[in-house]
Amino acid sequence: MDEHSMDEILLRSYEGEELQAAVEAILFTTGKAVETPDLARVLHTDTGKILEALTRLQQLYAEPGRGITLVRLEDAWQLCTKKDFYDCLIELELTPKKPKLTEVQLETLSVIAYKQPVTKSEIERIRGVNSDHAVNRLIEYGLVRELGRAKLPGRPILFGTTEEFLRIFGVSSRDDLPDISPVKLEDFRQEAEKEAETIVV
Amino acid sequence: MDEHSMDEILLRSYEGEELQAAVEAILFTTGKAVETPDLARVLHTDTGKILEALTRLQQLYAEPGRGITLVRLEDAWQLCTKKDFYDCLIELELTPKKPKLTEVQLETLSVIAYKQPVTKSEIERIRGVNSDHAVNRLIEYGLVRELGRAKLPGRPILFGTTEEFLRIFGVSSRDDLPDISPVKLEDFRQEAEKEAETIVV
Amino acid sequence: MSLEVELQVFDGPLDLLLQLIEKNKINIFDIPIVEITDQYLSYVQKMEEEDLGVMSEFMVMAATLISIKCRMLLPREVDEEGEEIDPRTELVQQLLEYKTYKYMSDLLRDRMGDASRSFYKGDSTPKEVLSYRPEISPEELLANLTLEKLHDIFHSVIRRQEEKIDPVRSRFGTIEKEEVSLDEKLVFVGEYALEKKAFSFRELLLRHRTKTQIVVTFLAVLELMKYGILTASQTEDGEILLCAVSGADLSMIPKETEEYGPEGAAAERER
Repeated sequence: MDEHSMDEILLRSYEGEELQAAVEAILFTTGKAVETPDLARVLHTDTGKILEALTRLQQLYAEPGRGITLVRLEDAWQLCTKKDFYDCLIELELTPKKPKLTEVQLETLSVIAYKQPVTKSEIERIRGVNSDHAVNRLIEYGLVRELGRAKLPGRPILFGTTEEFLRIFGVSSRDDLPDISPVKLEDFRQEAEKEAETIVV
Repeated sequence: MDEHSMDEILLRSYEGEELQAAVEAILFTTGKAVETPDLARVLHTDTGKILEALTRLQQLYAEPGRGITLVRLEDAWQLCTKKDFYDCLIELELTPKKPKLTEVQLETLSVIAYKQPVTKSEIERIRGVNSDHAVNRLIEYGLVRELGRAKLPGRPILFGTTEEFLRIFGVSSRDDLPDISPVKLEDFRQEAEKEAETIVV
Repeated sequence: MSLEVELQVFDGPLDLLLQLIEKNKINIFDIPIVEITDQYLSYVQKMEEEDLGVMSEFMVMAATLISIKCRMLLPREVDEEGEEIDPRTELVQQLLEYKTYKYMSDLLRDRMGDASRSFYKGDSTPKEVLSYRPEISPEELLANLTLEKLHDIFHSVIRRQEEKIDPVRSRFGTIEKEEVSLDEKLVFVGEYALEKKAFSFRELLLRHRTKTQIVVTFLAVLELMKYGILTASQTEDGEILLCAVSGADLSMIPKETEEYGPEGAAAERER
């Protein structure tokens, strides 16, 4: 194999339409989620310009004649097909990646998603039941990862969700998860009270 | 979860802009060359309409802000990156982010180094969490390798460090790694027992 | 309030409790603890006892319910502001928190179904471009790692593992189902009380390490108080003092108590 080196490559920065085209080329070829700073580094420009190009591409794909769309996953970007074409794609005998999650796994995942970074014992406290097995499966599926160690006795492992989690659940960032708030709890409280009123105690 | 079977799907034909978008979605996902008759079959239309859609797509991609192009190979069609952007793809390969061992990988590596030959489930038992991903990465990095199979149910794979690993550390065998003394282990055990006693009450 | 609970699988004690509450259309803030405890115990009784790990978690909740039930019968404690403390408060908070996450997991499931209608594309980087990919050098990866550091890391992993193992449980090869008879425990605690005259509850529990043992001992103390053999008082530092009633003897214990265990819980309830 011939040794390639950096200086063989024309080090130039891309701009305007060309930058937009280069971004599309990279996202299309790799097929993966690429982070904004990586795009900026490779294309010798700043993240501001990259974000502009990505926004323009997003607008282009939003047109009716287009079958692909650009999704954001935290600070990374990835191309995928629009949901509307699911039927014709599975007719092509393609199957989307779709992990089958059990109730227990889904419950555990929702605790991790909303409480991250969270330790196993905190998950166990909320669920009232040992959750080791579920956590391990979720790690195996690439939906959950270790974030580090908590500064607590025994330095327990902290868990959080992955980029794959965002992809599978179609959210751009953890902040876009359906709201969990004291409001939800208040709803439950009112519901329960209303129910109780209808019952003669 | 929802098992779609062929007859559940609305067998409809795509037309106009929607047909064009569906063709793009198919070509994008497969990444391969797809033949005109196949596209017509899947989209329940005739090859004439398919060719029209492909031509419109080709015109779209010819615009300056686009990084992908639609190529024709006999009667098949494939999306690919425009040649102009090869340089930035090469640069993406050439300047990958410096790989660094994560905390998880370091922990896993230390367990493998000291416990080798060791199975994945033993690593999991020691770390308290699924470590498959970390083990796979370490293999990829050439620091860990498979040593054979354990004579245990299911004949699990045994892992150990590579010669490269030993060479970098300037040790000739795993026995030369610094010791964890049995005395230390006994200390831990006693500490843990003392703690447990205070918890029981 | 009677209810047939089908033997379905519950994800845990909170899940079971929540479903009982929903089926009974109970206000979660005003759980009729006696009924719910009865229903909970009768469900647990019918549970398959294959997985002792899971079973024990259901038993812990059973003990919690029984303890709340007992506290409901005693005069209410008051907090610093003189407000009565509802013994159910903590359980209600836990149930609400659990219910919230369960609800969120349903929302997530919907999202997952929707998102799975998008398709992604594999890597199609041309071979020629791939040939530029530099190999990962192990030297570079290990540049900041020394043998000492590797040793320290392993050290801390092992240390954490040791800390995690419960030394009591780790001595057992297999966990056998523990038969704890309330009768025996009554006699044991009764004799202990008559001999010692006065002792702390903590001191009594020191001899019992497993959850079931502790729960049954606690029940035995309550029974002995009921029969007028023991009295309880609390010192200023929170210690619970148990004293044998002078002139009491074990013949004051009625004879019909049944065996206590997961099954015995129901028998206990019926009295």
